[in-house]
Amino acid sequence: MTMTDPKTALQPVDRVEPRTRLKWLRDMMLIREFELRTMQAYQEAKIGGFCHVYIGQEACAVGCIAAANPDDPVITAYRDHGHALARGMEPRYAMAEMFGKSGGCAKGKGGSMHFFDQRTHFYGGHAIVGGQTPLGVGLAFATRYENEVLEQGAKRITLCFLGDGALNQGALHEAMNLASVLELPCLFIVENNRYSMGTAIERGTAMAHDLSTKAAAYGMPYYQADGMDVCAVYNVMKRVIDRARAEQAPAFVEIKTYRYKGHSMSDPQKYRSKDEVAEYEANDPIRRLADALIASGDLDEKAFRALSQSVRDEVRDAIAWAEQSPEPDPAADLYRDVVREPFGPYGPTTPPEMCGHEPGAVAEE
Amino acid sequence: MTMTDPKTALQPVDRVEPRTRLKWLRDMMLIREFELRTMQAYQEAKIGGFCHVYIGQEACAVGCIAAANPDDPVITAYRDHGHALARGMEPRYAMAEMFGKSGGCAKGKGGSMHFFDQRTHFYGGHAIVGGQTPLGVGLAFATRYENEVLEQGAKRITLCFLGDGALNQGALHEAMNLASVLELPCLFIVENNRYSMGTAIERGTAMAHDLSTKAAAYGMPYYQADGMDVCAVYNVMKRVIDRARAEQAPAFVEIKTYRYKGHSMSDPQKYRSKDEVAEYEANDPIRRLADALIASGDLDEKAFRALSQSVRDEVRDAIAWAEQSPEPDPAADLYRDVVREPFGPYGPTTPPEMCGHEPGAVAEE
Amino acid sequence: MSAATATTTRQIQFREALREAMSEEMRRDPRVFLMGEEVAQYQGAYKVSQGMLEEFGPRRIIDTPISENGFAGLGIGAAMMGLRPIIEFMSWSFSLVAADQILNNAPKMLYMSGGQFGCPIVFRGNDGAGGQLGSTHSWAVEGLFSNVPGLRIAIPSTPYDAKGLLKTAIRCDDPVFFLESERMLGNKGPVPEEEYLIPFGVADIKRAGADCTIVSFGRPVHFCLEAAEKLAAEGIECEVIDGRTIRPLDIDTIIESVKKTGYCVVVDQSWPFGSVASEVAAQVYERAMDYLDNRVYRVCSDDVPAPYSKALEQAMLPHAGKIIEAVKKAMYLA
Amino acid sequence: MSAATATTTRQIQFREALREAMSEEMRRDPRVFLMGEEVAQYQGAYKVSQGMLEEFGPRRIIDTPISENGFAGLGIGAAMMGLRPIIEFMSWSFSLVAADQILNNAPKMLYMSGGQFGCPIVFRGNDGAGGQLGSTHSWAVEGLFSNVPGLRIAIPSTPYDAKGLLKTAIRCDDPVFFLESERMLGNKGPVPEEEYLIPFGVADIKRAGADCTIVSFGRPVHFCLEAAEKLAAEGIECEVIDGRTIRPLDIDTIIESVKKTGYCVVVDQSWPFGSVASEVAAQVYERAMDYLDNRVYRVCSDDVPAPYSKALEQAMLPHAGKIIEAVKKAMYLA
Ligand SMILES: Cc1ncc(C[n+]2csc(CCOP(=O)(O)OP(=O)(O)O)c2C)c(N)n1
Ligand SMILES: Cc1ncc(C[n+]2csc(CCOP(=O)(O)OP(=O)(O)O)c2C)c(N)n1
Ligand SMILES: [Mg+2]
Ligand SMILES: [Mg+2]
Repeated sequence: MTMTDPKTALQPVDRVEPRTRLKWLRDMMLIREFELRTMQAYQEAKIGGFCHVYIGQEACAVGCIAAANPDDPVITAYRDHGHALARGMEPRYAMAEMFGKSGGCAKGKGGSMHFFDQRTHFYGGHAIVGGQTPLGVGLAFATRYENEVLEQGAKRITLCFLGDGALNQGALHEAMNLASVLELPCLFIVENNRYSMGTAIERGTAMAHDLSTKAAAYGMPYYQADGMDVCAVYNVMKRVIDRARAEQAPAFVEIKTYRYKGHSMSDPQKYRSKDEVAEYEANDPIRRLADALIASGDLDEKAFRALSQSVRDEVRDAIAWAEQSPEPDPAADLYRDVVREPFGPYGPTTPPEMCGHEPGAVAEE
Repeated sequence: MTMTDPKTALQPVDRVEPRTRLKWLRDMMLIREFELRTMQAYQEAKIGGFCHVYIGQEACAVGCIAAANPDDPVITAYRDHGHALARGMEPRYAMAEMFGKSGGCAKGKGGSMHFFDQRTHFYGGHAIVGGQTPLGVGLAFATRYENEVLEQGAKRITLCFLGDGALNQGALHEAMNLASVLELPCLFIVENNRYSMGTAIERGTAMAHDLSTKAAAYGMPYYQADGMDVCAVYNVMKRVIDRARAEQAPAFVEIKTYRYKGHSMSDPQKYRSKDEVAEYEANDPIRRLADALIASGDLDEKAFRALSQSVRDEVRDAIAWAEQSPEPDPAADLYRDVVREPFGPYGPTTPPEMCGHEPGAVAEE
Repeated sequence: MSAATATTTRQIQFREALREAMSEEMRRDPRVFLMGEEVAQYQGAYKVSQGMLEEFGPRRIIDTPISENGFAGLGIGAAMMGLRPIIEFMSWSFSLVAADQILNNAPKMLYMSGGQFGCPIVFRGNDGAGGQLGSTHSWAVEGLFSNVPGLRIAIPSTPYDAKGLLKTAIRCDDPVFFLESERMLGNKGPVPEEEYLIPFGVADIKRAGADCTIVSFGRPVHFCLEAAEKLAAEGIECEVIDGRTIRPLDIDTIIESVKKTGYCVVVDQSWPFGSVASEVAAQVYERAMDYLDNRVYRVCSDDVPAPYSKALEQAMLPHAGKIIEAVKKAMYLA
Repeated sequence: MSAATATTTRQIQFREALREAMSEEMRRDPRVFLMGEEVAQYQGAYKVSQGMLEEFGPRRIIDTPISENGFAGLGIGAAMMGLRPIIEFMSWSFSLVAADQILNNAPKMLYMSGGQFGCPIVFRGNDGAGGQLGSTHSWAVEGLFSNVPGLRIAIPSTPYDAKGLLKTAIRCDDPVFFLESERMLGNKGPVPEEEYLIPFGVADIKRAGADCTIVSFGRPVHFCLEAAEKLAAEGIECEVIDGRTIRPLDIDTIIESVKKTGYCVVVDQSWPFGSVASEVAAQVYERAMDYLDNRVYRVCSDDVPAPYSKALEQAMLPHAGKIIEAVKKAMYLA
């Protein structure tokens, strides 16, 4: 593996169908609407614990996941709502999870930071910074093992998302080195939103201005994408993924993005200026794609309003569904799902309601 | 901080006095003799636990430490006998430690992998691979803090030695990043002897052929030295140290070296050929320096034999001393040194016998 | 022994008590510094260190990247050299990535070095459930770490104790694990203006009573007090002992009380197996078996990963209801 | 239940028993693989995996760099996808750098994911003192990890148990921590050619006796047997119970024995505070207090970091002498 100049290594993919870009627009709008309502529900104390919304970063998850096959494993950190939805988790199961309801994607046991969806090959939602990266390498190991030892399945690649703050965890370093020496098809996708909580990346990460050095230390190709433009993300990721799939080798991708809201729901945000936020908001990925589609005649204001309405309806439905979903029952649920083989006080495990659905049922709607 | 081309960045230091080089020769010979007798004592079951000898790598510790000030902190991994001796620990305390005697440098509580010597600013001997590197950064933090906050002491730099196997531990990654963002004068000195146990570096470490990438990932200058030549090590280290001291900044040094013996005392060494070992032995750092000193007329065979005899005597004395040093007494010693402030079953702590000696008493002899 | 409760004593928050302890010690001893994630510019993720950057400057109040193993080790190295670091874990849950440094190095360095290098360091942060944070973020690390010799573990339940114990911790020549609780940081309590220190290994009888001994540590002490109030209404007078430190454990105070009451309930926020509660129970039997009129009852968190759901989490954690039930069982009243 | 001791049964080493268990399961199930430091080309740092690379090839016997947190996590990720990794820690002492992965992820993934992703994974390696390895290399991790729900802990004392338990571990759909001992790898014992499995949570009475119950786990079981032999010479018949697994704990077998003997000694190689011994003691009191004729005696390692010196290490660890003393005290004979 050799170092790759991010500027030259990737050619633009063929023009993406307007239909597809419209789907991306809707996916991003759905995430945005979902997160806005999440914030509201949090303020209404319907959601507990920590809650980190994805607003501003929608193009990352949507662009990356669009470029992957539906059965390529996806794993991420605790800011996971966007990835789960982009992957096709139905909003109702996501919202119910945050409401701590038994209909949630983890039956109310995981919460905002621990979303999971077996059906869509979404492996979580992990709340220890950097802790998901060795797991991601393990998913890549498993796909390769299935292929080569078990001789089953097609070649898959793993999308392992992480925040810029995870760059400084030893786990990532070990994971990247392992992916490299064991030649595992794991993509380390850094959503560089410039901050980990209140720490600007330059304050916490050496060589923040040139993350290609991080990839180079493991002999991995480095790629970069503008995370405020879903088409740019897709373009880069399509090539990265195709190549990683063919070579069954790791790569490192930096997506330059921004979160508009605070780190969590209790963040005074003194570490950045209002102007800085406004600058990024002016470059909003949803607005940008909508404008482009309008300019190309593939969307008009009316259709856009209809789209807005449809995502609002979908999220409203999700909230209503979550509201009515029953609370877990301590007597019945506390000691379930601890183990697969029951013993002593531990009852059996059962998949969440969500798992009964057909794959792709929502993703295609 | 910028990347440095190891070939050009360092100018040779002024010609080193023959007297000084003779001292290095003796230091290396002392370590060699010490280790040979260590192996023997281990075979005689006078030493227990794990035991890792330094034979072949003597030029690393001697060359690096010669280039440092006596009060620059030194810390290393479990293959620590050479560093301790090069730093001036008296062989008797080192040997007594391995014999598990109360006269040992850690009163028999540390053993081969855990040598310590406060008097010579030797901060151990650490047996968890990579675990010493955050400690090393802490020592560098402390020297800088003493300087700048407590306004005492001269500028010091920390020598943090590690094996090539430690390159793959998350601890090193975090340590290097911290040293870089906090601007701490810590030198990460990799003794690259090409193997961690039976694992050739290429099998375990991405980019093994170009470790400068590891430094570059943290914006640290990278230097390289031929570890089979103590003068070369000194030359590089002198400049590295002077610069790190002045700039109070970290650096990364790769010393290419080799261990002649097995990883520990029970290593069948099937992972490398006898020829490979012989090749390095033919390039032995002790022989090389002796030859050079003879060629320049600063040493003759007779003086060399006298030197050999003197280190043999010194190590023989160390063994005799270790033999007669008393075993620790469980009743008196087991619950001591656990804490500095005694409570419950825990008695007080007392420094080892060694600490009573004047600084430099042996180092200058 | 208990906090002065005179009406004149000012009331401050738990987080303020912690801050005062650190600030006072930093003024007294220039070797003390504070390091951790978001402790400086952000003013503390939980505002414990608010204002400290301003007073002490960036050389002594130091922000770190998310590298717990790295900066825990950094602190230990600095302590080996004689500095007195306070290392903040935003949560003790994140100390698992630093387990090697905090368990292999801090508590053993003095012993391994034959008495040469000690570690006068304080690791502190939020311990235990923080309110629906789920499995990875709700560790009560006393269940894991109290097994390890060479360290002190302090776990205050009130602002008064927090301040006095933290000052002792900072002055201690040995490593201290200091366990706070996010759920208590806003709690107010009386803390005198005058300086005081609370020695380690001295439990505090938070409520006297002759009928049943309840032993606890940290946040659950409040649930014990709540239970004791309710039981008092039924005529049962519980003695609530706040251990305050787990290592050293003030077993003498506990035994003295058990000898008086004959009944003992231990309340511990960690999982039951091999927990602090198991240890207290085992020691109570060992030292006071003849005085016990019933077996010791343990109230711990349920032996399952911490769930997110509020209903499940509340069911899992110790609370007054469970304690009341245990006391009644212990006293053969249920 | 106990190993067949018929003279016809072949004798093999503990390490061979482990190897057979792994190899048989790898032949049976292609999803099983072995990963760790030096397990392949080097043939195992302790020769446990000798010959396995040759049989199974480099895709299933996989050498790793010194990255315990990394490859432990890799194994967990692979297990989430349905593979069945065996992750070897050269020593459990090195698992501290992997604490986050093995404690936060393996035992909690199923719960956190609401039943979606399990972790059928085995972590195995040398636990406890290895013979003068000093503080950092002598961890008896059961003292730390047994507090954590969601995992199984197996700790065999004989080749027979090692093989049968490891096969069960590999087939288990949940994570298993499998604790071996460097000091026992060369021990020989009878292991039949025929396949067998030993269920978890079933203790083995390694020696029957009516006078005093001795409970232990792993290597110290041998010290208990040695002590029991010596005590038998004095006419004291001890029942030695080998717990074999710590989670689940077969408390029923222990209680049954204690009800018979009235005396109980628990022997545990970890430190005493909040240990497996504390837990066993606490549970014995809870369930059999009325049958106990004396308090339970615990024999643990001394509460100090592991020293290097042979004399100190031997003094620190449990041994027959300490056990004999404890039994005599328990029986009011000393
Ligand atoms: C090991 C660990 N340390 C600290 C935290 C607390 N924490 C949660 S999120 C976060 C910031 C992470 O920033 P980044 O990785 O950039 O992700 P972003 O929030 O920008 O999505 C911190 C410090 C944690 N969850 N895990
Ligand atoms: C975290 C950890 N994992 C594994 C080990 C076991 N171990 C001891 S030394 C060693 C090899 C280290 O190689 P290297 O760093 O190159 O040092 P060298 O032996 O060449 O001096 C290993 C795997 C350990 N001590 N610590
Ligand atoms: Mg970020
Ligand atoms: Mg090496």
